[in-house]
Amino acid sequence: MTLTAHHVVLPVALPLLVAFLLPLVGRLSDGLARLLAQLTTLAVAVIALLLWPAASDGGALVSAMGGFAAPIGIVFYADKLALMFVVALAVGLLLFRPRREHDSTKVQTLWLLLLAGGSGLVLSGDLFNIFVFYEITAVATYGLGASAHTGAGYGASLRYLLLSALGSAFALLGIALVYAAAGTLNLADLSQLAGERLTGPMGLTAFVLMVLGFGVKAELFPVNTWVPEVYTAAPTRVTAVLAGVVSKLAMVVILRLLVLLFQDPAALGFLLLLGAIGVAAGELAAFRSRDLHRTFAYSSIAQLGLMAVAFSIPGHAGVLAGIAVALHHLVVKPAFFVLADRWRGEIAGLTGAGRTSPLAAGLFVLLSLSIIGIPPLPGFWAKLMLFKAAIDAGGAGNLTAVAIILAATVIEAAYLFRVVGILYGTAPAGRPPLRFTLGELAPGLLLGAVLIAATVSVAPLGDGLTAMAADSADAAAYASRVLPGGN
Amino acid sequence: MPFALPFDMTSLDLLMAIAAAATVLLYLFGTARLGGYLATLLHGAALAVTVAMGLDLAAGAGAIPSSLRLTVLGQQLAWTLDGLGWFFLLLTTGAAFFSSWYMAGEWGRVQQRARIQHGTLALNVLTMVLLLSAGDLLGLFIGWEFVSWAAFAMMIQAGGPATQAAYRYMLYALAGAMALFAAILVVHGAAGGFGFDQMRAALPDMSTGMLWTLFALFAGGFGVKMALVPTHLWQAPAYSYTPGASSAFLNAVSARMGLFALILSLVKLIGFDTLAGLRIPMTGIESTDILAWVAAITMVVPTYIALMQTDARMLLTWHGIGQGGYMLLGILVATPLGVAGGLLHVFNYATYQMALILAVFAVIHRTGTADLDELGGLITRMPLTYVALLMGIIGLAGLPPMNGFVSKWMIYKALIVTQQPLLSIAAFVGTLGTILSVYKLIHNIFLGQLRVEHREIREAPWSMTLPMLVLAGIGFVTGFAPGLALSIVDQAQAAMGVALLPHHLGGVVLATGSLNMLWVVGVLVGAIGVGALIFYVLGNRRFETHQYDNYAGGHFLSADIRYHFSHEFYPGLARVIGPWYRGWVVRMEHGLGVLAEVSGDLWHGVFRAAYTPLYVLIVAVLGLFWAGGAGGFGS
Amino acid sequence: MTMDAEMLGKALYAGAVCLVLLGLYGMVVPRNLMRIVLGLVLLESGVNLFLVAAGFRADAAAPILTAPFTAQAAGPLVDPVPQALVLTAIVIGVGVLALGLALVVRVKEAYGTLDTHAVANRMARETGADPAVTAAGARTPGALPVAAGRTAEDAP
Amino acid sequence: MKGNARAFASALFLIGLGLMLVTLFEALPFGGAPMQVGQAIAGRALEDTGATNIVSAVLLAYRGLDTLGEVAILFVAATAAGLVLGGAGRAEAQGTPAGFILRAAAALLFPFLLVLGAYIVIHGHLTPGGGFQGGAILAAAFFVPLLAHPASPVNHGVATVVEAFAGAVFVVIGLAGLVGGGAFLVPLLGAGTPGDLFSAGSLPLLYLAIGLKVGSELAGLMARIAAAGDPARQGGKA
Repeated sequence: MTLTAHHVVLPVALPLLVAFLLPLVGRLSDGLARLLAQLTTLAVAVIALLLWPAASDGGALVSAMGGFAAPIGIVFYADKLALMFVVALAVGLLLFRPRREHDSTKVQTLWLLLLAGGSGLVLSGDLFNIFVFYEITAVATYGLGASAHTGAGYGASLRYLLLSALGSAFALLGIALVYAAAGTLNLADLSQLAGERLTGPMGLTAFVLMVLGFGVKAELFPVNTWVPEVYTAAPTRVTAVLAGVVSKLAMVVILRLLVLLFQDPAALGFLLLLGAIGVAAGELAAFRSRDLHRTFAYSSIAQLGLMAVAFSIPGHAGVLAGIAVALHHLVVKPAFFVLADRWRGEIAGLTGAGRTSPLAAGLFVLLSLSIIGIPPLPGFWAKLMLFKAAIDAGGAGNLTAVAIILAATVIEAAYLFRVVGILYGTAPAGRPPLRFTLGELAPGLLLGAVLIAATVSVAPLGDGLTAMAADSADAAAYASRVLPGGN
Repeated sequence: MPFALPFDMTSLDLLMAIAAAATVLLYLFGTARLGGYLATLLHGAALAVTVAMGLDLAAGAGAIPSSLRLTVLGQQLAWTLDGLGWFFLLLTTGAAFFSSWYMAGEWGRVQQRARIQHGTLALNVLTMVLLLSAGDLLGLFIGWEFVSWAAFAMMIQAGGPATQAAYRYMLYALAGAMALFAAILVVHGAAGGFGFDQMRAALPDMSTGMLWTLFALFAGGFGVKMALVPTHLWQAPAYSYTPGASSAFLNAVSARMGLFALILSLVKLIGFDTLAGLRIPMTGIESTDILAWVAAITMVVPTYIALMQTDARMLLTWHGIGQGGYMLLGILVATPLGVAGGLLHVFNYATYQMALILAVFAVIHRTGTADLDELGGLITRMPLTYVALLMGIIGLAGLPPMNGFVSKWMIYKALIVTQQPLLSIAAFVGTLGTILSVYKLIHNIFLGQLRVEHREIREAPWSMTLPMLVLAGIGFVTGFAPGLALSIVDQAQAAMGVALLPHHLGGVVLATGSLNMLWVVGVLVGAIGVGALIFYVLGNRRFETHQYDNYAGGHFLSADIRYHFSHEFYPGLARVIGPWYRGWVVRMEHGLGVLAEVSGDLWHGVFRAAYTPLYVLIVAVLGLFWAGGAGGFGS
Repeated sequence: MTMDAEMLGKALYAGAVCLVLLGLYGMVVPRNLMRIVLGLVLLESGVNLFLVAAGFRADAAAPILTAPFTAQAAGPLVDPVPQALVLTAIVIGVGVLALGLALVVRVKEAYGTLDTHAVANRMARETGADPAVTAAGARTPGALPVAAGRTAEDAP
Repeated sequence: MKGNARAFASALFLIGLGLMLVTLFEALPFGGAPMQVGQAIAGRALEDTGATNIVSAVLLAYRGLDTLGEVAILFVAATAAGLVLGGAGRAEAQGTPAGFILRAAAALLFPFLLVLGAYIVIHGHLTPGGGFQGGAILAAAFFVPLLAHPASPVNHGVATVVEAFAGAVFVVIGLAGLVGGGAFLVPLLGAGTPGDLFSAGSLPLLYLAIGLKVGSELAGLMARIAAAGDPARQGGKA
């Protein structure tokens, strides 16, 4: 089958279709439903990969839903950035797929809906449509967050739901303001109108409201207070996907908003501020944390703050840095959570765990080194890109952010290597050793291998990302592809 | 990664290949029966290549490039070794050779994880090669991180207290690395790139504030590795708890990487002239003066802390910090004599400090302890070790005929010639402390009463005694013929752009007073000969006593009665130093930890709060308020 | 624009603002989770009201065509898009509300309380985190990394 | 923070927020919506889709994907609620029976609600109303008897089948456009005569699917939540 631009809807439509039918299949056989869902996820990844060459040829694939061209209908815009995140999401969902367990079909259905929602989030080129997909993603994660069936899970999920719904209301208000001011919801159309309609207090307010809304999932300060609770209380599979992939999707939305609608320095400054606070808050709270899950949750907040800082740097250098940080975190954090799954509870209780499972401890060290940013691991290059972009952009805000990140890196190393020290300590006698089965560790090892592969091929990878970032940061190209006739 | 073909290899390529191969091979086969000798062979080969490179450089080769080139994200990375790097490289490969030799025999066999010791040693060499030949600031930073983490890997292997010490080192090193990162970013911001030439070209246009920032960041970042006060707390424990030859290697060269990088950044890149132009307004204090005083404090304070140690390793490693101060001070004098003195001290220190550390570990190997309160009288049991240690402490104390005297003399002389009396006094005070404490070292280990449990102790095996004796021998030879070492120093000095110091085999020629060690040692040996003549021929009151079962004041002292005076060695001095010892630096470090913890608590509290919607509301209101202001409603 | 339309606009916007503020008050001040959920409903209604009001046009008809079935014959129409958006937003709100209520039921079952502070503390206890932020002095011994890193040798 | 202080601070912030929102809204031209897109849609909706209810045209054609998403959200919420509440309604229930009036009225209302709901669903493209509104009424039709007879078991099986197929039909209609080489959710079957029941192409079909899906999902959701309050109905899930 040859794929046309219109097939970019498949990553959304296919999982939706299967998800709708899954409860029926699940009545027949749980195993069949699981298989079907996983095949669908795989198919989405394959489709996104098949679309890739076409997207790189023309810059992006554009499909107008229902055949109603750009400003009137909803468009899907699949550039390499969007396709990459679709692939990442599908692979992540496959890697951490639900096992045979209670309510398997329901969890699997939510898994597919998460895939559909997440794909739509990055593919859609319409502001309100993005909001709809954001909500699909959000509601699916509320359910998954509670799927551990513990009181803490319900409580965390409810508090997350309330915060997220509050944010969504803000975001919707922001979208309403945009619509009231500009009369259109198409991002390409808006990017052409932004200069005259979305400046001044109206546009900035809309931006602030939307950032507070979409920032919930992107773990931005101050709407990230749900993160430690949910990441600790949810099943680790869910946490790995939430922290690893879903948060990035929301960040991509914020990136699109910034690039297309709000190139205002004030808007960028706002995001920079939130990002820098996020970095400091996340690392310090992680330093204080005494539990591995929580530590990683806070560290995730800090990493997303790093992304926000990167995206707030104008030009494609900032976008490149942000994407690099995102991809790095996408690989590292799920692997961390794989380890945290077995090493539950107090960190102090892990004494000697590294000696009983040396492979896991080695993986932990590798991931830690990369996330701290030690050359030649990918984390270093990502941070280097970020710093270079910030320094070249100049300005007191950027320089302060760099200083904060540098200081936060030391804190980060402090808490990660405190764990390393404990892992390699001497275990008290008489405690049953914590061992991983190979199956448990496999996703982590796979991600570790990806990290090493990325280290080796950092040069070509960097070139590819640079091209991708340059394209993603180009608002004019976006508009001209979506609105070919001009407007 | 385009690699050059083997027959196009430069000697630097060859060296990198050897070091990389050694890392892999030794990690795999370090525990094998002949693994240790393989290590010695490989490090010996690296040393030979280094020497060959030196001959090339001396013949006027300029700099030796590597074929290794990388382009990552628009950054070009290349490696080139010049005379300065080569000087430090020689120390590195030399130290690695002697360390691996020491580990090759019995030491390696009794170690639980010799393979890790061998592997990390080779890894350290590899990373140092990369650092020393870094061709731009980014390469320098990457090499710096490599070296820091390779040292961390070396330190943490021993477990137990070493874990804590290594952890603390890692935090300091990373903080330093972040300062360095900031520095290269400042350069990038001003020069548009990481190249050394780009930086030099941009220097004239930099504002004074930016230059001060650069100076502070470079000095701070690299100073951490040198353990300059107040960043010195990590070094002694970290180096002490590292096992055996690894510890000797760290002591001899690891901290010197900081000195190399300081010279590279401050002298080669920024330059003495620019630094001299940086003055604190309203005063005549130059930027280098500040650093010189930091170096002076580093010479004095850690030396006196060393005096109070009861662990032989700690005593030596605390001294190592102080000796670093001498080297830096010498270089900051910025005259040919001072720079040569500083660099020569780097070489000399490496020889005697390695000999000392190896000797102490030989004692630990036999007795199982380095506690100065638990040893004594080993001179009869381990005479060769004693000789190595004796020669080492003479060098450390800076007394003739050992080489430590030559370099220290040059540094004193340079300070006096440039009329810096206060710094000279600091140098003398530091040396006084050194002499006092090295006496404690040799007395408590080797002299006096032999402990009962050490009666059956044997001398360390030849695989361990030979390397330290050879090192001590080098220290002695370069002591009476410093010209040998000075011609090595010339390479570095030339690469730094400092005028060469005229020298000959026996010493230096200066207008204000020359030094000829051949003559000095000749006189010394003659004087000792006269003394010996008097002692043996005229008097010969020599008689032997038992080292246990003795008499004092008519009382019979059996072996179980401790009369060896080792505990609380300098009580009066200790009372004077005490307040310094637990001084503000420790409190500052503790304070930083508490600060991080308390701010962590604060944020933890924010995330734990039960009314987060309120936070969101507050931020939304502030954000809207700000949006209105920034957007024009406010104006 | 007629006077009436202006008054209507003011009333609609004022209503929207009031609903938003009431909803926010309901989310921020009460500690009972059920009330917070209800606050959310009010907030969403406010936003929806604003959204639909934003599409209003003076002197225009509802966007539903009658007999001759031509847009020209109908004269100016109110913007149909916000109406469709609001419909979507309402349904989204219903979905979130339903799930929220389901979670409220479960939380009540699990902890027997809906007080958000109490729930937070119970959750913290269950997941092993400290139930409340301790004062600086009450930490576990040896927790300070630097203090733990100090060895007997440098501070005897 | 003490409760009163928090309320006071919140009130202050709320007043501030209110004033700022009022300032913002003041700047918006009320009644003069820019209608960048709305104008164009109002002008061409009839030709494009054949629906006389332009809101329906927007909902199903121009913004059909939003609507699919909306259906999906209800589905997600229902699935998630099902996951959270466990399989409700299986156990032998013993709720308090309702009073006579409710029981009689429920029996009486059921057919009317059913007819009304169906009418609103299938006329959605012509008059105000549509799948969501009609679906809600349909859900009510099934929920009222449940209120009247709390003890009666809910048959989730039928609901699941309806739900699944209704949702799938929506996606399949959308995908049909792809098969023809066009875009997702391209209007099919021609516009027809405006005003006729069988007009507006595939729009009524979509509305039917939405109506059934929304109806079954809302009914299921309400039944689950109602059952969750009643420990006896929670199907063994404690």
